Amino acid sequence: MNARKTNAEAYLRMYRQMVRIRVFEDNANQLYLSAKMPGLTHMYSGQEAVAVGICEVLTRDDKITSTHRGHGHCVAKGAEFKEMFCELLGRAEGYCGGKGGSMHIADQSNGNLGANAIVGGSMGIATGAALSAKRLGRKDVTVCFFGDGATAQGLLYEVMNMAALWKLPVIYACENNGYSEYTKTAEIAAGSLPARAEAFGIEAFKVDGQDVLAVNKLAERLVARCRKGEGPFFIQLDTYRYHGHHVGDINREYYRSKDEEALWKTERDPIVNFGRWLAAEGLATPEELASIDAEVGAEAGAAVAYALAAPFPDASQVGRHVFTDMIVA
Amino acid sequence: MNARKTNAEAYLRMYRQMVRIRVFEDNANQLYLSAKMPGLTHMYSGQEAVAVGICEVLTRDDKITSTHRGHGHCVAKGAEFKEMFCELLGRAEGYCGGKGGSMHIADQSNGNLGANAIVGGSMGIATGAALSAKRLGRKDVTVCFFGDGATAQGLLYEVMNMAALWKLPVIYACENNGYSEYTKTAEIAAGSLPARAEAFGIEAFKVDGQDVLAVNKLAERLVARCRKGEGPFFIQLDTYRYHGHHVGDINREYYRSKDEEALWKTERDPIVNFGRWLAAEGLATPEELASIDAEVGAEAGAAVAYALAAPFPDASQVGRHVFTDMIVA
Amino acid sequence: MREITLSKAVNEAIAEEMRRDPSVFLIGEDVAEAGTPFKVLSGLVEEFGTDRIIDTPISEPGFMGLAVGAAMTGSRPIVDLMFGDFLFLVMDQLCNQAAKAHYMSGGKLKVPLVLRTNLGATRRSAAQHSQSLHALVAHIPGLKVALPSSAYEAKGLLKTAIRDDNPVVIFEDKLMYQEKAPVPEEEYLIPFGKAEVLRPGRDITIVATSSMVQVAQKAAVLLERDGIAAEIIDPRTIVPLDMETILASVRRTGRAMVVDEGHQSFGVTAEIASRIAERAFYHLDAPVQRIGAMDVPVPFSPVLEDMTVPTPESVAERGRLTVRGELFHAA
Amino acid sequence: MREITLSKAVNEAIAEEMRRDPSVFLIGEDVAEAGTPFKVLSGLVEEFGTDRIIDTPISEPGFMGLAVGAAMTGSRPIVDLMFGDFLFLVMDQLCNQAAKAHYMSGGKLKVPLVLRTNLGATRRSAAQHSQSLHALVAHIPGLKVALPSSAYEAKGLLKTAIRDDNPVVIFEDKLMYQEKAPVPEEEYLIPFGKAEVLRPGRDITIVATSSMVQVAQKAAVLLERDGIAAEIIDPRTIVPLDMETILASVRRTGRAMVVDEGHQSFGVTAEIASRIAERAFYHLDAPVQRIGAMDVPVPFSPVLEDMTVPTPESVAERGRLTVRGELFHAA
Ligand SMILES: Cc1ncc(C[n+]2csc(CCOP(=O)(O)OP(=O)(O)O)c2C)c(N)n1
Ligand SMILES: Cc1ncc(C[n+]2csc(CCOP(=O)(O)OP(=O)(O)O)c2C)c(N)n1
Ligand SMILES: [Mg+2]
Ligand SMILES: [Mg+2]
Repeated sequence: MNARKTNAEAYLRMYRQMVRIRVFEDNANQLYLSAKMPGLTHMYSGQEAVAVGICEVLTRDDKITSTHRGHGHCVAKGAEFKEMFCELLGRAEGYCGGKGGSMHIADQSNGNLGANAIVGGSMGIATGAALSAKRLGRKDVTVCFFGDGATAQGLLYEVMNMAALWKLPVIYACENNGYSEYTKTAEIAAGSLPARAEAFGIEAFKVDGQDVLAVNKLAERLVARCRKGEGPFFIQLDTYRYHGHHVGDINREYYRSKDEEALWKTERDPIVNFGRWLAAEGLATPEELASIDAEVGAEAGAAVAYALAAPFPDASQVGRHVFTDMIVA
Repeated sequence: MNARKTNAEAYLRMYRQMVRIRVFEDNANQLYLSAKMPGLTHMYSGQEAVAVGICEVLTRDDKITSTHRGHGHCVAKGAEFKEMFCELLGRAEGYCGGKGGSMHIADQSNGNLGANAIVGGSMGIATGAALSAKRLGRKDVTVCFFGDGATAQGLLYEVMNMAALWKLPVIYACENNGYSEYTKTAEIAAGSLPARAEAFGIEAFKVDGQDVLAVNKLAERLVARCRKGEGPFFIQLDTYRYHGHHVGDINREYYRSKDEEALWKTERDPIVNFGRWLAAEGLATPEELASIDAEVGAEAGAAVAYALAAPFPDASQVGRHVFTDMIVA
Repeated sequence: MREITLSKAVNEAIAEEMRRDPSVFLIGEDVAEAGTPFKVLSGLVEEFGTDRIIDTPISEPGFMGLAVGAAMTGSRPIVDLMFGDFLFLVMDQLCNQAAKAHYMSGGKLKVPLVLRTNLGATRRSAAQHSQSLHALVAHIPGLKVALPSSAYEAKGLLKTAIRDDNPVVIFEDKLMYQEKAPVPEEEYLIPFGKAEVLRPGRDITIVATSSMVQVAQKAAVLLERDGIAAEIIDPRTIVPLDMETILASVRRTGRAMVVDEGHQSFGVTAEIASRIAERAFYHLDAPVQRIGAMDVPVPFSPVLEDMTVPTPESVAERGRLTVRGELFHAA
Repeated sequence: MREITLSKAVNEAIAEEMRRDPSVFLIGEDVAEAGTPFKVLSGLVEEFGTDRIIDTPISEPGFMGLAVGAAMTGSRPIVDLMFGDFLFLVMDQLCNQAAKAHYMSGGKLKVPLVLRTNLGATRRSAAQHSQSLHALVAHIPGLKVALPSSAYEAKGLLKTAIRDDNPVVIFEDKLMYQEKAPVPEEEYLIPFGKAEVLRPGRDITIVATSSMVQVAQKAAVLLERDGIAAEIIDPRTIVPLDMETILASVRRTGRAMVVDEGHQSFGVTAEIASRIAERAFYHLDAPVQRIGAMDVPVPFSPVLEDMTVPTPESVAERGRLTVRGELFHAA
């Protein structure tokens, strides 16, 4: 098999994974708008190249930690639509038996240690997973996903200090989508994000988070270096979220203009641009790409239908899993 | 009054204040060793030039926050020996009525918002005092004293970020005495401390913390700039503690050699060196300095005697000051 | 009387106190233009400016610490903590610093700050956005703790909190933000440490806090159908706690239930029930009943989540058993 | 049987479990060469190396977080938190993350970690180094809470904690580190949720935890002089809590006191007393008495500090009044 062929496979896999995330989110949003989904949720649309570019180089044994905006990471790390939609709808067959929901979706079978509803809450967990791997002589690498807003949590600096001191195999992947809820990053982050990591002796990088190949190339290099004991690393990935902060954040012109949104969507869409590149390079025809889109659409539709019909957890579940060995009455 | 004369007064005041700290600590240590002091305490000896060089440029309205190693800051900010010894001995006339002790000594009448037994615990308080001053249109500046070990607390980065964003009149004064309890700084701090502040857009400085004039000159400049709205700032002051981490830390060769201690004490003592300089410059004769030493010794002796004879708080005090307006039974 | 939402009541309380006292300011995440995710603070930044309605980075320990320092130096900060679950992040600054500074300094330092946050489950927000953690702060000497159960109380208690010279933690019920209640146009304050008898009754005393007051009221209606007259008491603040009013009631009714949305074990129901059991010992005809939330993290799935909190039916059922002396089956 | 200090007992428990299971490691401040300020861990780094006895920077939230992640991925970390007062710093990682991960993931993630810390006042360490905060963590579902009252219990409970698949918080009594007690050479474990009757008695049941067990024992001796036979029960763990043993005793004695060194209000005494009052209602001859620490920050001055904690005398006095039916004066 020549290099070109292998790459082509990887490229198409990345394309498909990005589409899967986008389609998952569109379906999730529909479920919310049609009042079929309990609670609310945060859409990853627009940021697909980040999760996919990075997770493409991870093995199943590698770990990630995720955020409140976690569907993208979950899909990219290998999760199935069925269990994901079941979880979002609070069904027994969801990844967490319906107990976690969108903000706590976890899939430890694929190395996803979970979304987290505490902003910054998983930074310690990711670093601890890396410590565990190093101590137990395993080769796995952990990627800690978090947003630009999360860099305001002091926990990040505590754990980066320890990761640097102990050379842990962890990559801090900061998805800078320019906003922390309803506030521009510039208003809540002084100085420079990569410089903060560098001040702790951590090599830091910046990359265009809309360019899946650029992300993937950088991730490939850094993950390999992590496995050789050269970690930790910090990456700032500049990106954009298409939807509101959460599905209910509709009227948002007071903090973000429609023009700005339109610009990112039309000029910088990670899927469209990557699709164009694949076609231009002759790696896939527009028809092939369209058929991937269609397949994914069908997959999602079936999963949604399945989840909507799936049973809720039995009442007896409420007192289980508080502890591993006792049931709470 | 010519500039030289004014300076001479300030120099002698700084000399006296450094001696007062040293003598205070020697007496406190004696009280501990003779089992007259309850609990234990952390000696500031060796670091005098830091507290004195900085506090010399502060007015009474300026605020400081202090640490578990707080006697030096307290003296330098204007506190009286009597109330300090009374506090260390748990007497009613102590600055805190005996309720705080060494680790919580506070003297709000001189702008000292208190020692703190939570490492890093006062970083938010200092920054909040600066916010308060700025908001209320006051000109006072706050100095936040903390150790090198405290830079591992994430809180520091949270509050530096806000101080930088809002240009608050606060100076983060990191007293780098090379140790965090029984551990060398290098083992617990990755990267560079000033670079960490700079990464948050804060101007950072390094100064010899054994040289009271160097500290004082830098502080003068930065406090003036803070008053003009050019803050915040970060200073790393390299210094050394002569005693163990606390008075009970006697056998410490496993983490720090006697040679190292001797070197700092004989070559870099801030009081001895400053005294020599004063004499060499003709600003004070050795006799004048000796008489200052003697005066301070007498002052301390009297204060200790007073405190040892002073009454303990009345039992009725136990339920007071939990709240400003209710007594707890 | 006009009716306004709890959200509006809180907004009014803050605006009135900020107009009255320039040392009051508010600090938190997305409190200014956004007016918080619950839109409770909409309009305040327009009147008071970003100098007094201060948007922060996502640094809860940090801005809680800032508030402590500001409170020590002439300001009266109101901290907006977006979810009560984030209390865990600010515990050190709240409990080691704010709560203790006045005492540790022998009365010299004062920390007049208000921490506004919320409680309450059943919003399908799962385990990290649904907790009712007021018992934790009530355990720490030096903190006052207020639990308004209506728009009226929310306004009056918050105004009192802002004027109080001590740190006060006030919990709003998230589910109540859009609920209306009569609130006078004229200024009023509600004193701390004074419980309110919301409904008189002779058969059983129900002490209910915050979100559970409405549950208790609905339970009382159910009980009435069975000829049982429940008296409902809302303590309004749990620190200080007005045991006199509660004890006077229980000594009359001879029976008591305590209903609270925090986890039952080691929570608020334990404190109130044990004080009643001790001090009304000779008046009790039945064991004091505690009804708190289940001792489980709040599950996401609606079918499970709804099982974890007290409901009018479960409270009424327990009341019925208590009054009829059939408790053995329940315990 | 040989007698060893509590400090040594803890040291042995850790060494034995680390020998047994390579996935166990220990992390905290100055735990390696220094062996902690209390010298509890002396010698461990020599045997297990700095790879398993890990010195950290002063980053409590950080290393608590690391432990959670390590526990999820095949390790069994023991976190050493130098003072119980620092719990406030790790609450988010402990209560929002460690305690909830198993539940939120529907049982998929496990967090087998032990948080070792301490409690206890009267060391003249003032308000931020003297707290007994075990009630706070007991309120959070998903955490087990152990309170050893002797070297024997410290060893057996810690070994059980390390093998437990759930997050366990274990509090050692600082004042007891140098106290000796008989501890077998042979390996043993002490099960969670099984209370121990330390002294039989017919007149009154004293439930005492941790540091208060010795106080209760001394109080029992004082009571004996007055012809009162106190039964002492040590719950050993408060989550899970063995109410059966406690209730069986109270149903026999008809009277109960609960003694705990945490602040009295909203603390451990409230939970245990209210459960007794409810479930032994028809057996009680007197109201259940609660004796906790005063609801004040711990003062530095020895004369004040000593007033804040239960003493053998104060416990005995309350016991006397309870048994003699003279409680009105005490309440
Ligand atoms: C500790 C904590 N504080 C605040 C929140 C509320 N909150 C949820 S998401 C969010 C913004 C996060 O911004 P960022 O990290 O940039 O992630 P993004 O939403 O942009 O993906 C905030 C403030 C929270 N969930 N947890
Ligand atoms: C939050 C917290 N963690 C740990 C401690 C225990 N402790 C007291 S002082 C100290 C070392 C502080 O080092 P540094 O900040 O450099 O100050 P220094 O003692 O050198 O003056 C430690 C770990 C504490 N008091 N508070
Ligand atoms: Mg963002
Ligand atoms: Mg130091």
